Amino acid sequence: MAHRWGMAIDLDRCTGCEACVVACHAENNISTVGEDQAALSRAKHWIRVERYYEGEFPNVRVKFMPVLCQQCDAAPCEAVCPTYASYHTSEGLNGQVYNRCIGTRYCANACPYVVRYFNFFNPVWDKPLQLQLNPDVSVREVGVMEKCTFCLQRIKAREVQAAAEKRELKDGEVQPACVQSCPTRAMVFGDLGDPESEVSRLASSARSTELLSELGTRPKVNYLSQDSWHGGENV
Amino acid sequence: MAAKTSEQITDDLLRPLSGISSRYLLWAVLLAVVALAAFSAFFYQVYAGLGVSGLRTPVFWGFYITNFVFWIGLSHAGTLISAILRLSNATWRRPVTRCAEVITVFALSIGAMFPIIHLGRPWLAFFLFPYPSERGIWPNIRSPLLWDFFAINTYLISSVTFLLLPMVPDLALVRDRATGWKKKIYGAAALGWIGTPKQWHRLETAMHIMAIAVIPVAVSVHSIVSWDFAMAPVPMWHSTIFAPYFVTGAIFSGIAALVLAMALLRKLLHLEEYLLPIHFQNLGKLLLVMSLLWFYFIFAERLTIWYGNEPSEMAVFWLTQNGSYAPLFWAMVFCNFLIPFPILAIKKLRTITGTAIASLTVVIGMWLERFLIIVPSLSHKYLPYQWGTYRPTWVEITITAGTFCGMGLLYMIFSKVVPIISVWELKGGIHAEPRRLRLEAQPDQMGAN
Amino acid sequence: MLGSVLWGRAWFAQATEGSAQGQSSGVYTPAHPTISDAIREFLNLRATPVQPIAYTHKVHLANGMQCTDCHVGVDQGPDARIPSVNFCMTCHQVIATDKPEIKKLAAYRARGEDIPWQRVYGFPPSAHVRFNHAPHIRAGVDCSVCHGDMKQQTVAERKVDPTMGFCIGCHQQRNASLDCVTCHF
Amino acid sequence: MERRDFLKISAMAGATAALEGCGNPDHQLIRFVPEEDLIPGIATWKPSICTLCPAGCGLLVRVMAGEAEVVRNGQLGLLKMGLAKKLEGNPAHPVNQGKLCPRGQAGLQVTYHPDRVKGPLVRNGQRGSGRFREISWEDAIKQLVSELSLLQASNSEGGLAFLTAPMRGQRKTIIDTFTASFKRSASVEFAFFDDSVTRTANAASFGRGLPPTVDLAQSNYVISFGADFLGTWNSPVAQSLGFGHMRKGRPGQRGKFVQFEPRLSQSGASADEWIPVEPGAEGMLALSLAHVIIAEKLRLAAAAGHAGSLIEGWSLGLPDYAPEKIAEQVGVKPETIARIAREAAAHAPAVALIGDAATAHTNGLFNALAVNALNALLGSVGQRGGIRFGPTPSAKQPAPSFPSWASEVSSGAAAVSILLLYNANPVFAAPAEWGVRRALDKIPFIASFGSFIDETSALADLILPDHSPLESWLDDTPVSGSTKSVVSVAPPAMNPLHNTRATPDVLLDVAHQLGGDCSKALPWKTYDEAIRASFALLYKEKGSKTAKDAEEFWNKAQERGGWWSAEESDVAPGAGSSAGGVVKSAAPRFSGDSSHYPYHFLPFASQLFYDGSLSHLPWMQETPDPLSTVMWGSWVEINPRTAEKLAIQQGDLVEVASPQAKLRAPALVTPGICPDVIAMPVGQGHENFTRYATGRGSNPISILSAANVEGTGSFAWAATRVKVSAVGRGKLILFGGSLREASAELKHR
Repeated sequence: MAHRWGMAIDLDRCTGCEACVVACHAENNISTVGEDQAALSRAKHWIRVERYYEGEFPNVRVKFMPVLCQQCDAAPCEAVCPTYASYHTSEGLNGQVYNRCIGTRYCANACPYVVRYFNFFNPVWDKPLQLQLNPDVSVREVGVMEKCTFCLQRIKAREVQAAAEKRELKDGEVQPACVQSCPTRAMVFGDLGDPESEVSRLASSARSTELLSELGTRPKVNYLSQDSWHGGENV
Repeated sequence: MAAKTSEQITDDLLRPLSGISSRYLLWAVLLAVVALAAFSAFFYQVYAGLGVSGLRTPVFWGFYITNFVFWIGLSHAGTLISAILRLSNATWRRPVTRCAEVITVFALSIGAMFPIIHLGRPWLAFFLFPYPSERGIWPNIRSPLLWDFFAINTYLISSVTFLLLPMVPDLALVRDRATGWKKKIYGAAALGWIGTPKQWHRLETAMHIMAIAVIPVAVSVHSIVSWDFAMAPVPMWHSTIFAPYFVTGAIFSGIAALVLAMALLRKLLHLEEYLLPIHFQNLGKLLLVMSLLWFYFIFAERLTIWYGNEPSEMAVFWLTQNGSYAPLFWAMVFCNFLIPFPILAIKKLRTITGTAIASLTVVIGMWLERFLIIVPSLSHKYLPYQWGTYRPTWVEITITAGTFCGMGLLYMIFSKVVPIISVWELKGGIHAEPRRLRLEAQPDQMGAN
Repeated sequence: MLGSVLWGRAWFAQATEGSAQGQSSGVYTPAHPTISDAIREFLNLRATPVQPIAYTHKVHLANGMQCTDCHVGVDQGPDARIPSVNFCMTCHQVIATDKPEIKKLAAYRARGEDIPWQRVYGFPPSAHVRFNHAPHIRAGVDCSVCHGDMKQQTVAERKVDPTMGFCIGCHQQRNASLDCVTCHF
Repeated sequence: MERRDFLKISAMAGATAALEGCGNPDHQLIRFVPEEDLIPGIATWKPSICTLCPAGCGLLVRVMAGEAEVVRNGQLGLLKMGLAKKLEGNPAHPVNQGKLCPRGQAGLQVTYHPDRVKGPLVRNGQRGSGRFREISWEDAIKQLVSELSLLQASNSEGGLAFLTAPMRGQRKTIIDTFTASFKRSASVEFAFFDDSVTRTANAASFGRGLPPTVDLAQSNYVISFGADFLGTWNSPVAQSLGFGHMRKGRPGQRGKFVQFEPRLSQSGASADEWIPVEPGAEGMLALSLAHVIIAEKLRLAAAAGHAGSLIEGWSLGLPDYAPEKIAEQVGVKPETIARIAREAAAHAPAVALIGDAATAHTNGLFNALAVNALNALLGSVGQRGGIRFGPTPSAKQPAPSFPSWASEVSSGAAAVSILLLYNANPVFAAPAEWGVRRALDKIPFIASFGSFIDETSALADLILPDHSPLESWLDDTPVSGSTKSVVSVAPPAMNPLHNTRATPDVLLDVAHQLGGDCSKALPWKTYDEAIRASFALLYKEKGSKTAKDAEEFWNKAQERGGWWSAEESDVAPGAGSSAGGVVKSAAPRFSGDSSHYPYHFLPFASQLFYDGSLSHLPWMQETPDPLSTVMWGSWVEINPRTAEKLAIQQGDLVEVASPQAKLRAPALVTPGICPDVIAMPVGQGHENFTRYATGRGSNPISILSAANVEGTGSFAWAATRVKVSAVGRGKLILFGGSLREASAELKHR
């Protein structure tokens, strides 16, 4: 049974606290690029919290929107990669095979969400910061494209474990680092193939929308739109 | 010029091959130095990482791909033009064809380097070759970059053949006059050409087939280059107009490059009697047509975008129209239309200098056009939070400059080893197009010719 | 720019733990320390490791020991444990103490040092392979398939070259997953 | 230093190393015998406690085998050891329930920080020169002991002072007991963002001198006066959990959240309604809301009970606070005030919060009391969906408060011969006027236990570095965030990387070497023994149900990361003291007259650096600030109108001048701030705090003028006025490209 991993992000819960961002850095060996490179907008944040102001002072509202790889079913990044470094995995994820990547950066251009990040230099850790590196995740070298993997290493680990115990994965058993850390439980991860899963339930809710759905990329990340107060009693 | 005997013609056209002036050397060294600097810059980039370029999120393509498209565009000068002119039997083409075809071969080779220069890991470029491996992985045929790979190689092979074939008789000519080691080399290059009717016939047929075959190839190449962009869902890239738009631009810049090259050769190699105002006149007319065509295309593109008023595209639209890229945009319009149009349209101005100036602005303008197609769109994609900008570094600038100098150098060298004007074709032109008739009639004479 | 001497050095700048180990500089980077390292890895050439002690698998297995006696965890997780000097000494406190190699062993322990075993298998980091022993053992793949017959080896030797072709072949036979991210992530 | 320089260096340096160590064991670092035979690639999860802010969240640490370069008795070598790889919230822990904030996530980098103090240091050169020399622990402790015994012996004026960040649990017990055993001693706590105003107010209003535990999850209407409760205030993770539940956790029911504050905080950004208010007017606003509620008979004035009775004119229905009367001062429309009041009254349970800048004006205590009264009126105190108080006994105010202590020492009123310094950095985080620097210079001997050299510990004569939290035993008793009674405990998650020692252990060691009362007062050999003893007591009180004996109780606690009651055990608030008497309306006072210094200066807690104690973590530096998206620097927030008036563009370098001092930082033009307010995040501008923070950005605290919150000893850090002027082009590194979804470019066409 191939899973269809997907995510639902409730923008009405998200407070833009950035916990997911740091959790992702810690889990996925994402190097910090330092001030100079950050100034050249080469910082790598596999997940970022986009922030948009609406209205002018004093009637200001802010919209927070965590944006990560949308793991599209019709992913523009996959078609354009000449070497299959970016391809569709058997579980419907947008795989990124670092050792196949020759660094054309075509995928990053094709991606409408700009969630692919390029290693312009070899990453560097001031010792002993490298002792934190997660042995379950590759350290990407110079010239290689990288992006959110839905914490593939966590998915694999759980699947292998479940297989060993000869059982199915339970809903919510697999949690990417961002989901696990989210203090407002704004993010839910699960199997969209299983109609019973919480993520499927949320994805089919009335508030569920897709980012840039007009582009027909069929993303597997669903955004539950920011809500407003209608006198307390509202669904 | 009809006064000139075939001997004189041969003398004039082979003169450049003998002797190297100090001025020539000076220039050669100058160009070589810059080209070398470019190579160093590239190795440095490989050593330190692509980060030494100005590329960044979200502008992942910049100068390199601009140059790629630009040079591939220039390459349409020769093969395509001379092929068309051959087929249309335009007699005035004769002195022009070879200069043109040489541009093609060199520009194409230079352009083809850029996709490798711009790679994050150039040493893995061989992944693009469809070679069988134990891994059982082939290149992704869905990727326009792979289409490029095949298209450009095809075009390179065919245009090289197209250049070499008609060189054979001239090489033989040089061989016959040369001595010592030169004789050996030219001898080998001449492929034992002795000018028998059979050989002439073979050459003519081959040229005919090539001329026909090369046109669709050339068209396909630049269509595919345009699809590198048009296939990606990027604002103002994802457009059906791109393929013809790019082909037009390519021919446009190609002709401009050709005119420039001819103007220079005329001066430097003293070919005043062979490259006549008429040639510049005619190419000027061609350039004028292309300029109008180009303007028509960009107008159509801009109009539909503006009328469609699709937010993400409008962001890019305004960015180029009166945003931070506006200066470049309007410079491009001047270079590609507002300056060349009057010069080429008014007969009095369509002089050699006039066309040369017009061509220069067009070459610059077309480079800007490539840049403006690539960078603004990438810097303003759909999510404003990720909007960015781009500034090239000295590495990119050096490499870019290097390729221009490299082109010049190659051209200089070529003009020193092969008669830049096709001698036998020119001679064929002395008696108004009699050769083919005579081919049937008295082949032996022709052979003696 | 550092000049032509240096350009070559990171020509194939790819990840390698090698640069981490024993690297005296204050930073950890996947960059290759030398051009030769880079080329060797690019061409998949490996130096045959020199083991500090001529450990003999042959003898230990002949004495009825099992792989998992020492290589604990190989059936539970990705890697097999290479036991520390302490573990060896649990037996060699008393067994074969007079043998020269065992003396070496004891010496290490006496110095409070662990044995610097050299890697024999394993993939270069630039291959980005996340190999996991456990599922292979559960699938009944015999150790010898990849490691050769250890009964015949003294120190472990690279009997089979675990190239991608080798892996794929087996995966195809046993119709295991051929998805890239099964191993590369 | 640029990346490629790094590269070259590593390439070159690495070259030599690798040339030696190619497949040949003889030329590599020696390997030490590992303490434990770990199985590589298999993760174990160990409980721990987050110590980066006062919330006290429970952690689970992912530990895996790895090879670390360590120095063991003077030799560099490789050691296979368990290494912390990832921090997660402890799902069982009542405060954070498995969740964690960005700062907590970055806790790892404290342990692996390249600039940690790796062993004991002694000053080597002028004090403050930053030159230190390594010494052995034996010598270090000997020196400390001799200094202390000299102090004990002498009858000089000088005493002992122990300056720490706010502490809890056995750590605090040990430190306080240790200090108390000296005559003329004081243990002083310092934190820039302290909650003493809230504590004082709650003690007065409700008889509970604690920060509140806000039951957002059950609430239907939340009014926050300046409290950034989703970012840094009080117990942010617990509050975020509650907030999420309030918003979408209850099908068919979504609470409303209104934020009153002069500068849009990260919490304000999530509000259904963000309403700007004049700085310091929060109290009046709260009472105005109360006025409407009482006037419109939505609640009875009496309902507020004691908390209400503390406010002048409460029983009369607060006639002076009618919206239209105070609207001008408060800067909020009367109809808005009335509407919010009615909504709040209509949607019980409703709760009001106050914190951060609102309690850091000179009238902060009044503001807090006013909001308390409003809460009481809304009937939300001690109720579901309201503010509640954990079972922890009200902590007595640490006397003396830091400012008074500092001024006494600097003025020479109190003599201190020895200062022990632990995780407090007042040189960075206190206004110049307090003369902390002068005070420290007066002290002949300073020993620091900190893990890093910062502005304050750079002045130490002796540095005895503590383990990192992950390397040491920890215990904690969170005061808010959960209505259960919680006692957290955690054994070390990993072995120490460097030559460090747990400070409590060092103190115990020293105490025993000193002997006498000091030794008697501290019977335990080690810190964990002390924790264990406390758990034995806890078992007697509460644990007998959950475990068969103290042993099992203790072991269970270690496995789970602590002990917590199964059921809610919050304490019902009683009547507070009336000692303070009835409080009159107090307007905030500001230093700097509005004619010369037209703008309020509002420092705020950075979501990533908190009070600046975390700005040394690269992850925190490179994570974009939630609102400004600034990385690797500081910024000054200015309203577009103001910016236009002052001809300041986004990214211009501006000079912010207060009556005390001036600073420079790049300008960030943002709609989320009042035109008469200039805001700036606390945390950057360190003069000496590791390679990542030193000399980066500028420090707003450096231009604050010293003023106290009336009626308390704590610092009114929002009471400074400034003037602003553009002085050139600044370096503003933004991660976000555009502030607006529909870009301005498209708008005006």
